[in-house]
Amino acid sequence: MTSVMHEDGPRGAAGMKRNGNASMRRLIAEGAKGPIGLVAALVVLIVVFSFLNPRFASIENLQNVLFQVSVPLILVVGATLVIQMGSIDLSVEGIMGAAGMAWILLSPNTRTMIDLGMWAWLIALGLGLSLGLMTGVIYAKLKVPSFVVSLGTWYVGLGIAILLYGNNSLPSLTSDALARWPTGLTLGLPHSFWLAAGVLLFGLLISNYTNLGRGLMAIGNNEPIARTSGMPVNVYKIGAFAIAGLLGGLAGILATMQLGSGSTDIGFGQLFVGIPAAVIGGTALGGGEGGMTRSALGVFLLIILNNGLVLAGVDPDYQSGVFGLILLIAIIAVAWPERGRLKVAK
Amino acid sequence: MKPDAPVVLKLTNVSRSFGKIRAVRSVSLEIRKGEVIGLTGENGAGKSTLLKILAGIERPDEGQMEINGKVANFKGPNDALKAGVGVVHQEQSLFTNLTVAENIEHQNINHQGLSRFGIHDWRRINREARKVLEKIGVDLDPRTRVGDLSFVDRQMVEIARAVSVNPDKSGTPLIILDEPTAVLEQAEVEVLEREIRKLREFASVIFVSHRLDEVLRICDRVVVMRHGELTSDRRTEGVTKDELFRAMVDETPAVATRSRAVPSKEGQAAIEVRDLTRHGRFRNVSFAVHPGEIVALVGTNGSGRGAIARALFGAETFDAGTIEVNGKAVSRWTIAKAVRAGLAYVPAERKVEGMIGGYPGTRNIALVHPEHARTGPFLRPRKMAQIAQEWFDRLGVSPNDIHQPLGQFSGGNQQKVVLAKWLNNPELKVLILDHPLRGLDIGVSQAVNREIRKACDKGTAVVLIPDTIEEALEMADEILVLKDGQVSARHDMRSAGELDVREIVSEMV
Amino acid sequence: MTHRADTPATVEALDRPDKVAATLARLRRMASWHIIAPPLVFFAILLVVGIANPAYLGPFGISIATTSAAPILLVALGQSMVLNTGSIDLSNAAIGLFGAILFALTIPEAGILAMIAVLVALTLIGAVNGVILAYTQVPSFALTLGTLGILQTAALVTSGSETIYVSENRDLVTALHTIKTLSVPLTFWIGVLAAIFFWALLRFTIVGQNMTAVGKNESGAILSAVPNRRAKIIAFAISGFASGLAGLAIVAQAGSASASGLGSNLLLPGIAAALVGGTSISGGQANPINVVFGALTVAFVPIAAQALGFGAQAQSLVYGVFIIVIVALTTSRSRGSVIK
Amino acid sequence: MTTLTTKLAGPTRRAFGAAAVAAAMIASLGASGAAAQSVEHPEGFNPDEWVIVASVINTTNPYMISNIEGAEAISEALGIPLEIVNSNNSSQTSISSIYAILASGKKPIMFVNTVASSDAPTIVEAVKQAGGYVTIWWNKPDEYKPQNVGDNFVAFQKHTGVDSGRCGAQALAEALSGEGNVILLPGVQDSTTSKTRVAGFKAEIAENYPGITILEERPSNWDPQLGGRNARDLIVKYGDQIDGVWSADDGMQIGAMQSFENAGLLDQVKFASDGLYPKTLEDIISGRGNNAIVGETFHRGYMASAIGLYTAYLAASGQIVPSELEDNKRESFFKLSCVTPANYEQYLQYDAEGAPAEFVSRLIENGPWDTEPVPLVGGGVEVLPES
Repeated sequence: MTSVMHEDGPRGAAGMKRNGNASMRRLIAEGAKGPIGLVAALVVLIVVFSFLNPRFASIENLQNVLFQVSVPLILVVGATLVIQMGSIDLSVEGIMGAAGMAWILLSPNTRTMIDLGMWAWLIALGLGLSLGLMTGVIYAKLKVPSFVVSLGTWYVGLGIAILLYGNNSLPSLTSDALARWPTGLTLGLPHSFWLAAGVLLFGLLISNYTNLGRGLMAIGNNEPIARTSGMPVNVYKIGAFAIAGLLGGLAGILATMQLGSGSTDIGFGQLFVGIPAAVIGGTALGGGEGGMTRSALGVFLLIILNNGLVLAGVDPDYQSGVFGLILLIAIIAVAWPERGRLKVAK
Repeated sequence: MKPDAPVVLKLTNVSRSFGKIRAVRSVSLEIRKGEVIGLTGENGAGKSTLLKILAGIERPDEGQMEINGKVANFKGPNDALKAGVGVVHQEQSLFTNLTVAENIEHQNINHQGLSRFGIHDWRRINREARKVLEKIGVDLDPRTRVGDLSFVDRQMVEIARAVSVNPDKSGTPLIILDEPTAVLEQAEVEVLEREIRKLREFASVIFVSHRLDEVLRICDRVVVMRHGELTSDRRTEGVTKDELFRAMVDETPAVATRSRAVPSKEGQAAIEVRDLTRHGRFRNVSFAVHPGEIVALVGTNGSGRGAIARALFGAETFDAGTIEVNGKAVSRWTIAKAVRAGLAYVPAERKVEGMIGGYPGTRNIALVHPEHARTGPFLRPRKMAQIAQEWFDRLGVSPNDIHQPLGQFSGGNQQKVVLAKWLNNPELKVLILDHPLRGLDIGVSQAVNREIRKACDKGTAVVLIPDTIEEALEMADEILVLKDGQVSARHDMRSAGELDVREIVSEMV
Repeated sequence: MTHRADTPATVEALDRPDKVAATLARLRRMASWHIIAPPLVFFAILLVVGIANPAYLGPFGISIATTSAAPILLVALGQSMVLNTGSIDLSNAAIGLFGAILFALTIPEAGILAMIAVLVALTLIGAVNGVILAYTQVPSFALTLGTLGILQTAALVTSGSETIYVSENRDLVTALHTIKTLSVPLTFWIGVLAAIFFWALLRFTIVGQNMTAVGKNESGAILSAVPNRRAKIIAFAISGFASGLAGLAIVAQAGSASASGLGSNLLLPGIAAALVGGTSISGGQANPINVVFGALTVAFVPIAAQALGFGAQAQSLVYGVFIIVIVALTTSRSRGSVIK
Repeated sequence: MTTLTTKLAGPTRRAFGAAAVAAAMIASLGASGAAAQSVEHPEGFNPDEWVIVASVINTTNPYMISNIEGAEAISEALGIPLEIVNSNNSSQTSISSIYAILASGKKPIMFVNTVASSDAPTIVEAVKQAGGYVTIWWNKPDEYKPQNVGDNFVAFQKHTGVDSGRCGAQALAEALSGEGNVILLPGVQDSTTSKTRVAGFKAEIAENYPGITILEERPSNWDPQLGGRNARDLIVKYGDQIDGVWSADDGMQIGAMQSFENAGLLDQVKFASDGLYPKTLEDIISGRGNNAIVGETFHRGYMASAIGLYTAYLAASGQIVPSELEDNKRESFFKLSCVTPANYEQYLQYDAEGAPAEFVSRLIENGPWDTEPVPLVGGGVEVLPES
């Protein structure tokens, strides 16, 4: 391995100059090189589905898939950060609900006469952020397993959404500009996706270029050492959940925009896209492994799978079954090469 | 080192107690610039607590600590780092999923302009790391993932990290090496000694080790601790191992003699391997171990000893060759089969692989051979406790609490229990020991070796991967020297005359 | 995982042979907080609600708490056995629901025989999870997510997307729900028995010892010749079996079953109950007896919220806060331990 | 219906008297709704022993919210306190919470909008034990009949899904003038409501509109987002072949319409669904997407809960004896009207301020089984037409 590293170019000054970008490149490569099996699975799916229904390979469907991918893509960035440090965040659906509802009630809508414009965004995002912070603080300071804290936050967020909703009529966007924005195309790709792509880039930077991101990897790798070597472990932990919360809020807003009206369970089902995506991507739930690129691949696998099943006209009764089956095959394909007598499987 | 060199570390009556136990008792110590101090003492003598105090992990109850002339009271590890105290911990404490550079620099990253607003400046981080690596003369690419490094290289990274601490310009860094040689091979130890001599030029060093001869070789001064107190502090010139040993323990050392009936090569071998091969690990390895015989596999880390041991135990597969246990060739060899055939394996990675830290002695011992304490599928708690108690007493495990989670014991006592787990089997045929003495003090080491010999006398065949060649010379009936996965030499200690370390080392590298 | 980094305190303290201290330590271990917390918390909540409305302190309270806790308890028991080995089973609730449908379909014809047959079948399904996990070494989280989907389809297809109503032999199943001893329905008693059984299994049998060992430190277990695969398979089989009992409880309660009916969202309550019952999310620690109280607590929270007069809309919020607070109270925090 | 009045004459004359007074009073108050109790209870009935309970699936779905309004109106009119049960879409929660209310010691007069058919027996048993009276709406196992359970299970009531499906089919087919391709978005697969509506739709098409082809049906679990997502996928799959979309409820239609709008196809596609949500009404009025919405069914949550609760009340106060009612009144179908852009105005009144109170007063006046716009139209177990 070391020898491989040396091939990167001459040592000394020349080598040095390229260090910065080189390590960046390597770290991203690190993330990507992992799941060859996953990429293969993805390719196979695409080929099979295009064979089953030519329209699958069409531009329309590409746009459609990218549109559908955007929300889970935003979520998976947060999920990955959290999972990389060995924790888990179940709260997304709740946070999405709360933020989405807050946002639409403060934006031009059929129910409230309020339109705070930019402030609506800030407030909604702030709501998501503070829910994330709450999770992080309780987890890091009170040492409650993140699994449960975030489970609680889920219901809390949902509760907030429900209270915001009151027993009033369903709010829906009145501003066409907002309602159309997610589907609008730039360079042939929907805005939702550009937003998500931006978030993904942000995630890549965080996890590869910042103390926080690297610290999270360190914590996931070995928390006691992280503590004894003087890392602000708790700060990083809280930071990760805060970001996850923030992105949850953003996802909530985007989903609400996509739907065109507010719904308390706007996040319904997202949890079981984001986390599996990260896991399939090879981000071990134990922490310390995986990366944004892989998780993103995972999201694409799941969404394409669903979309393909519909296009292939699979009987609805069997859809979840076929989904589960293919999911199984995919993860087994990914895990098969790494099997070993002493391997620990959790 | 000049006698009038500035004082780097000054401890005056530093004490630290945990509850009733006074781990460190009014220790006073002075270290000057460029000095290399050897710190030794039995496990539990208070060394680690003293180090933790210096590293800012623990805080002293009493006494005062001055570093580079400034009074230091550390609130946490960070303060210690800032003050210029760098520690290489006993167990490797690297982040295997981060790069070498990050591991070396991460403690500086926040206050070195290596990152602005929490954003890494990779170029500078790598450059700084490379500087440090060059300083200690190690040729490593800072961009390598530590997980991809060999064991020694990791140790070098550890040292580089300790060195990278930056005392506020003027002062001298204090580098603490806690048992750095415990996990190293002969050849590597020599590299390390070179390192330490280099460190001397710009730093002061505290070198903690159980290996007295190393201490005497490397250090200018040697300090001995016992029951939390400094029992001896003198220059190394003219000090003998025995003197130090007396300062460490109350008894005089039992001279290690091979006082057993020398087993014969005749008769059925307990285990025999022919042309055992695993691609990329070892090739055409053949040897036989007879009941009561001890065969030592020596070689450097890459030499494949570990892999062979695991293959024997069925923990790793092999591609070609045969293993015969009691004359029967094995097929589809697995750990389960191995254990049923009477094999036992004490791994080097004690905490991770050797034991279940969360389980008490009783269950750890009952884990492998529950048949001694079962009725049908049920365990018999009383019987388990009885068995465990017998072993705890026999091996003098302390604390003598069979219900205490094993993870809370000191390394030596853990190793005793791990050994007991395997010895607790009258049918024990083959005992495979991978670095059984790693990180153990002399007292425990002798206890462990005693048990190994006892087992031999009962007719167990032993495959031993020793920490040091001395250990091999002391214990083994036959020594196999491995080099790049192949047997490069064999020495039958029964016939061979005087054999010295240098010769074997030369066969290793 | 809460793997301790040895603190000098323990290490060096215990290097001195001190029987007294040791015995004290043992006592402290036995009476440690996370052992007694789960029951305490439950009774505390019960008391609070009881003050608001005394009816809850009587048999009535017990009856409704246990009734709604029964299915959660059974699912949670299986879950805690899986968590104990360091894995997680996201498919157990689905197994339960699928089971409920099978029960509803077969009991009218075959009665008791059907119950047994279905339970066996579900145990096997659980075991299959375990086999795949043990031999392909995929993360159980993703694996069971896959089987979850498959089971949902199985439920839909076998039920023909209908609500299966038990008309023949109805009393046979509903009896489990209607017959109450000490105003506690049989279904819950089954749970209690199962809990005691599993507790004993973990504590007094070799299989149990191996399962926990795998959960605490799998590498160590493997190299101690612990049959780690068998341990996992058994754990998942147990989960399947327990989920089957949950399915039975569902049919007993509803007298019918459908793919999205009663029991269709037992997964998270089940996990929550296991955790509130002091099970470690990352393995090596489980106390089935306490899971009983975990389940009671989780099931009782919505009731409490309703009884304490929180508005219908506030309930999610209240539920969330309750969960956090309760687990904050019940989790064990040892010095230097890592909480994930 | 004649039989009905005569049958009612006995026990409920007093009630009618009271109701007449009430009606007069309301009239004087205007449609602003009755603030005070407007019914005098028969002697022997002590309102303090009773509590009105409405169990809804969640508190955010417009239909559920309307359910709650109806319950509030009834509780005001009867002067009996109200408890709302929020099931949070979970059978277990629903059942537990209902238990919790039964614990209060008061006897419940209950309306339950069941999360799943299979909940009905459990809930009914509980109510029976507590000595209360319950009416179940929408979902129950077909084999589980009030007649066999006893008086405490007063009735099971619903609007027939088949009719709803037929409404949608007619409207859609007419709008497409009998020619075209449609896609279906059913609700949760194993929901009776969804299945009956789908069956109705298919039957109507099969019987009267041979020119209409059903391209595909994608169950969308009553979830607007899933409705939207499936719509998107189907748009990709069939492109502009799609001429019409039928959804099993307005929630999913909202999602679907958004998807078609995003795809720029809204103007060329017609929509029909069930429930006439406020949002849908707005769209009809505003003629969104070139009058995209062509058909709806009209029924209101407050009417369902009010009818259910009032029936239960009559039983509780002994003004009717369930076991003496004919089967139609134990398993009842209530009228459901087809709404089109042509006739929607006449239904606006029912969404006016205070409409629930106004409906309740008429309900109390005419009895549960013939109050416009939702009189009793039949009963029994809904039979799916062959299609």
